[in-house]
Amino acid sequence: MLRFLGKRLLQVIPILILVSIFIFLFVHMIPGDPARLVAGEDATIEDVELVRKELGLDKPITEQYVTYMKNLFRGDFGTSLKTNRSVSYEIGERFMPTFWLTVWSMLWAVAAGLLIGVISATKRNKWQDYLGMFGAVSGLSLPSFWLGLMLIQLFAVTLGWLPSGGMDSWKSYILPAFTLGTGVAAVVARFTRSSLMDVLKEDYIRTGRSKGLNERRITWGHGLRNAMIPVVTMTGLQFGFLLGGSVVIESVFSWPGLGKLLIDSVAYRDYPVIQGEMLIFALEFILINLVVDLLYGILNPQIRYE
Amino acid sequence: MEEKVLQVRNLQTHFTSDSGTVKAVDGVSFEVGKGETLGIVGESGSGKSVTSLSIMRLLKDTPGKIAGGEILYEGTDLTTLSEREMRKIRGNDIAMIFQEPMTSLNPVYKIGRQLEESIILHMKASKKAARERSVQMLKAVGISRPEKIVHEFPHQLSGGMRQRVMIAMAMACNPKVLIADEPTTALDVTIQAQILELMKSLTTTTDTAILLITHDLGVVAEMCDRVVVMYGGRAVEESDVVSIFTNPKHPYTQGLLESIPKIGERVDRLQSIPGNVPIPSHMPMGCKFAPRCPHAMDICWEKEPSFDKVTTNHSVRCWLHEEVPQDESDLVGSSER
Amino acid sequence: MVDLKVSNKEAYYQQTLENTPSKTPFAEFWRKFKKQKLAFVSFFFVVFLILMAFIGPFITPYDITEPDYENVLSGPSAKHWAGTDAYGRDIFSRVLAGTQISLYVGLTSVLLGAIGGTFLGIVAGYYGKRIDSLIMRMCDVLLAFPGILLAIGIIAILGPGLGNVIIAVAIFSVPMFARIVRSSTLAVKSTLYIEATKSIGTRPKRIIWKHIFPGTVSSIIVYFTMRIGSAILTAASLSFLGLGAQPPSPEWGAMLSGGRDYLNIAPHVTIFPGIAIFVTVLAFNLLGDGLRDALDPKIKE
Amino acid sequence: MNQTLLEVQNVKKYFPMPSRLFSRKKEFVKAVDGVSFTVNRGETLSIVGESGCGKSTTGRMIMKLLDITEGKVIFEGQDITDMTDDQIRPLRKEFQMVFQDPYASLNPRLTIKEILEEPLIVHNFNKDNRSQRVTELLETVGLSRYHADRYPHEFSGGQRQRIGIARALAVNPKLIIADEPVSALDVSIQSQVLNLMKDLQEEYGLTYVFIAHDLSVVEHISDRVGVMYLGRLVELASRDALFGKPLHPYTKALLSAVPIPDPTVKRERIILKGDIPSPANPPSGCTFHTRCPFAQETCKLKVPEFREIESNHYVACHFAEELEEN
Repeated sequence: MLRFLGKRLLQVIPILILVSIFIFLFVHMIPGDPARLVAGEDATIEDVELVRKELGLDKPITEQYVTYMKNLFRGDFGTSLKTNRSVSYEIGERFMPTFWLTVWSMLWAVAAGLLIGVISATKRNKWQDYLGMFGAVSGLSLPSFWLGLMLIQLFAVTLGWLPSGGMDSWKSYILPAFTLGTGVAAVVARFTRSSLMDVLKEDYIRTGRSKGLNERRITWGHGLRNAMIPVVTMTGLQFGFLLGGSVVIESVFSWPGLGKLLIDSVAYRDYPVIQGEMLIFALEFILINLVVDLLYGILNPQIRYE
Repeated sequence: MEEKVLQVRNLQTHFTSDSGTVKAVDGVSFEVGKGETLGIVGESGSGKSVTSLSIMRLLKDTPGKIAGGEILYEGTDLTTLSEREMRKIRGNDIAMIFQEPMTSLNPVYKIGRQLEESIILHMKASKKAARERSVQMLKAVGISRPEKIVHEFPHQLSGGMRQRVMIAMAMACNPKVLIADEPTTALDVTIQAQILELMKSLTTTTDTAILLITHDLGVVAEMCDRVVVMYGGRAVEESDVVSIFTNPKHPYTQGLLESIPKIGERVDRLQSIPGNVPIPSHMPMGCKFAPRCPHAMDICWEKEPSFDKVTTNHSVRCWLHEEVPQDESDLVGSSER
Repeated sequence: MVDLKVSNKEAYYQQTLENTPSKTPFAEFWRKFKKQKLAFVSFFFVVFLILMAFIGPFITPYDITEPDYENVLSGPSAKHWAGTDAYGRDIFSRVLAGTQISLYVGLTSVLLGAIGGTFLGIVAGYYGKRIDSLIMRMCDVLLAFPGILLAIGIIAILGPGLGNVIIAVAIFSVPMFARIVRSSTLAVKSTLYIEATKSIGTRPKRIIWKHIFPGTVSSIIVYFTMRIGSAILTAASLSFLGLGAQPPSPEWGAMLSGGRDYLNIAPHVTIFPGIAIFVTVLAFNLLGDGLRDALDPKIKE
Repeated sequence: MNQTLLEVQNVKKYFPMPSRLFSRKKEFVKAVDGVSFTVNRGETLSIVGESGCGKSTTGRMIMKLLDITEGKVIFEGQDITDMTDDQIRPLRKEFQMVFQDPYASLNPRLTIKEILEEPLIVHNFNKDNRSQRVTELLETVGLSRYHADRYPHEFSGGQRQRIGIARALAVNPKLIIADEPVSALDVSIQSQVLNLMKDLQEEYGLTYVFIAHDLSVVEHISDRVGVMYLGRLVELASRDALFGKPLHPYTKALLSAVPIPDPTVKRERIILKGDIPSPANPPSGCTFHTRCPFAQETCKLKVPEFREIESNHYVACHFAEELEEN
């Protein structure tokens, strides 16, 4: 297990370095002169050169990268062009709302997805299965922003039960978390079904039946426990879709999170913020997958007892 | 004659798919007595494994269904039991071990837990008693350090060890019948010898009847008291083991015995049965073996022979050993049309 | 199944040979595919969509850009089947015209991604070793940016617009295809028949084209179909966020975005483009599911 | 003409184990650890052993499907050990392989015709004669030309193995390495394929290296037999010598473990204790000492030499002579 964990950690390091280089180069990939961009359209040539010096853009690119990395480790992500506040402040303020939104979305999506998946797998080719799987493929095909708008129209505007946006109370979480989680619930349901169906074909399931165990014990005890191993890995990858999806959903529900900040920054061409956000999202995603791998190791005794 | 624990009478198991119904098992009958070992031999598609799954009523994951016949366990017809009643029989009265020891144990649970599961279920034992029984069973199947093995996962054991665990698991609740479906096919020869030896010693100490399903005639000769030979879903011959090997009546059994190379017997060329193992969807109407039979007669293509006793101790399904009924002798002529 | 009525060996073997007409893999696929009813219907719907993409813009009942200020935000009626938008433009016409945009974006972006990804995947899987780790690390980096974020990042560099959306979606499809193709390449490469052909002395080029690539095609087709659905969704999302197609383009996501301010008074402005997106994506997903079940049920998403 | 067709000199195959974290020491699975034998023209040499003994790996090294870690493979006087793929390609006409699993060794997406044509294309056979050659091959192995346009899944196991044999025969090889060619087949089909292989050997003067675990099949088909255990040959002799007077305790146990299909024969059998050790961590000295009923102190310490005890009868056992006397 320790070996497994160590190996995974070692694999993450080169990816982190490559990701940081990628993001560092990000600003350099923008067509045009970054210094002019930062200085603004109507800055004089002197101003632009001043900005260039300030940002260190006159130095060789490797040195710029080293400086950039040093700053990163000190938590210095640069300064927002729009608000003139530090990027880490901007991001720090928005991080938690997005974090909680994704966590709640994930929780309900996994719970619902697992339930639907297990029911579909055990009631194979019966109406429960058809209903569950048609629901899942529909969930996969729904444009989330449209679903969000429709839910607002129904629950906030027409019925007035829930707030249409913002983040004021626990009620505010319901609609965005539901919307954001729909796609993931669909994927989890489909994957759980196929994984469990594969497991139920295994020889050890037949062994269980030949021992006289009942179907409930077979499905939940022997089947699901094994089926969960691939489901966990896949769920980790779904976090990516949640983080990405949050950008859209936050825009629909005026959620004060990272996603909305990102869209505003893209509109304003606030590159330091975009750069910082990309880094944070990538870091979070990599970390989550590391945790998922750990969970995978715990669930799979072949890795745990190596 | 001693009491029969398991009697199978005219078993029919059919598989339904969208292209029709296939009679995977069609008219198989046999009996097993206390402490007796009955071998069911056959090649792929002969229906021998389906027969064993039918007895256990484990056809759930297949498109198969028992379509007729009786399976009498100590007088009760298993085909009429509810699923709940059947669960009480499985693992308790009739236990089973399978071909693939590598995949027949659940990879995520420890050996101990998998053994205790059925002991707790059937013997209503406490956890502690079940653990003791597990360790005792592991010791009985020749595993040294059983106290340690109960804490290990299947992937930490070798194939031979896993098959021992499977046997321990099957024998834990003192079943009256043990169905062993190709128990040594996946194992190496020296390990196979160990497992066969173990099974032999278990039957002598426990009086359990064994239904041994295999394709290996060597294993049959070594282990069994009686033998059923299956071909194309039918039982074609049944007798005591010595008669089958020394005086086979059915051309298929004869061909099979002649086609296997035997250690110590040098022949330049092996006899062989021509043709292919039959495909269930392309069975000839009469005797299923007719296309490969060196003695095939017209009647063999017309009508399937019945499974009849030729001596008190020997049954065979073949026209060579049957009087052609008078009134149906027309049929023989009619085939010339 | 009827037992064969034959009277001798020759007749029996003749019958068994005749009763099993040679099944080409395609015939086998078609037989299984036809059984997937939803997928079969979806297949025809997708064909219909493609047809609409070609002729849709020519058969719209109304001009799709000309404002009609006398009919602003009117609900569905016999005259305007799906009502009109804030400029009085006929929504049905615009949705019809938008088919072309969505399919074009979906198909081209995924096609570009599939070509790049398949090439990289086969190279990585077949040659292995350092070229494999190089390609896979590159993919890991791209995939480290979750979901749509990579596309947003690329658009932040290239600027908003539909063409850039295609590039962005294509780039972010490449590593996904590369991974899938690599894993099925590895699966095929480890089969005994590849070893058999190697033992004959077959050259790597022939092995790749004659054995490996055909072996990966089914997973490519399935994934390709599924990706089109999600590419259409991504493109619509980006347009909704104002990063893709710009008004007055009848792109469905952009139409939706334009309608959200009138959600209270004229919900039909958002409802219809949304349904269009949903049904289109659903059709591709169902088709993908059916293809998977008919081609190779073992393929995972 | 030289008697010897193939010479295998002390070949080894070490597979690297996944390296441990923070460990410099590379560990290896010694799948084959020093195997030597020669194969004469027209004979059948069998290599028997249980799973993990390295018999298949040896076959694949001869075929150059695996790199050879150490040692030499000499085919018709040419050292093929270090040849590149391009150098060896023309030579591949001379030695071909038949695989164990007839279901997996044929590409399911190709017709039988395409499968049989492949070796002809690779070795630049005349294009016009190809389909004629395919028909010829099908008939040689007992199939008909009507089978050419069908796909592998339409055939039974025995028929597929015939196709596998036809593919190997396509380029008129001298040597065929058959890796468990009948072990996946039904009993009644095994004898058909074995007879076919014997017929072909006579007709085309083929040489076989027959890799198998089934001793009764091996006795039937071989001229000489080598027994492998944990990556090494433990005994090599003519068939009659090996089956008549086995000298290595492992060979003896192996022979006695085979169930005999005759219920009237009762015999004393040697049951080996324990499992086959892992080749990743083989026992010291004689690798068989952990299971050998006659093991002594020396066996744990010293690797026995593979020596010729009687003419053309090689054994790797310290006490072969003493055991023979008892």
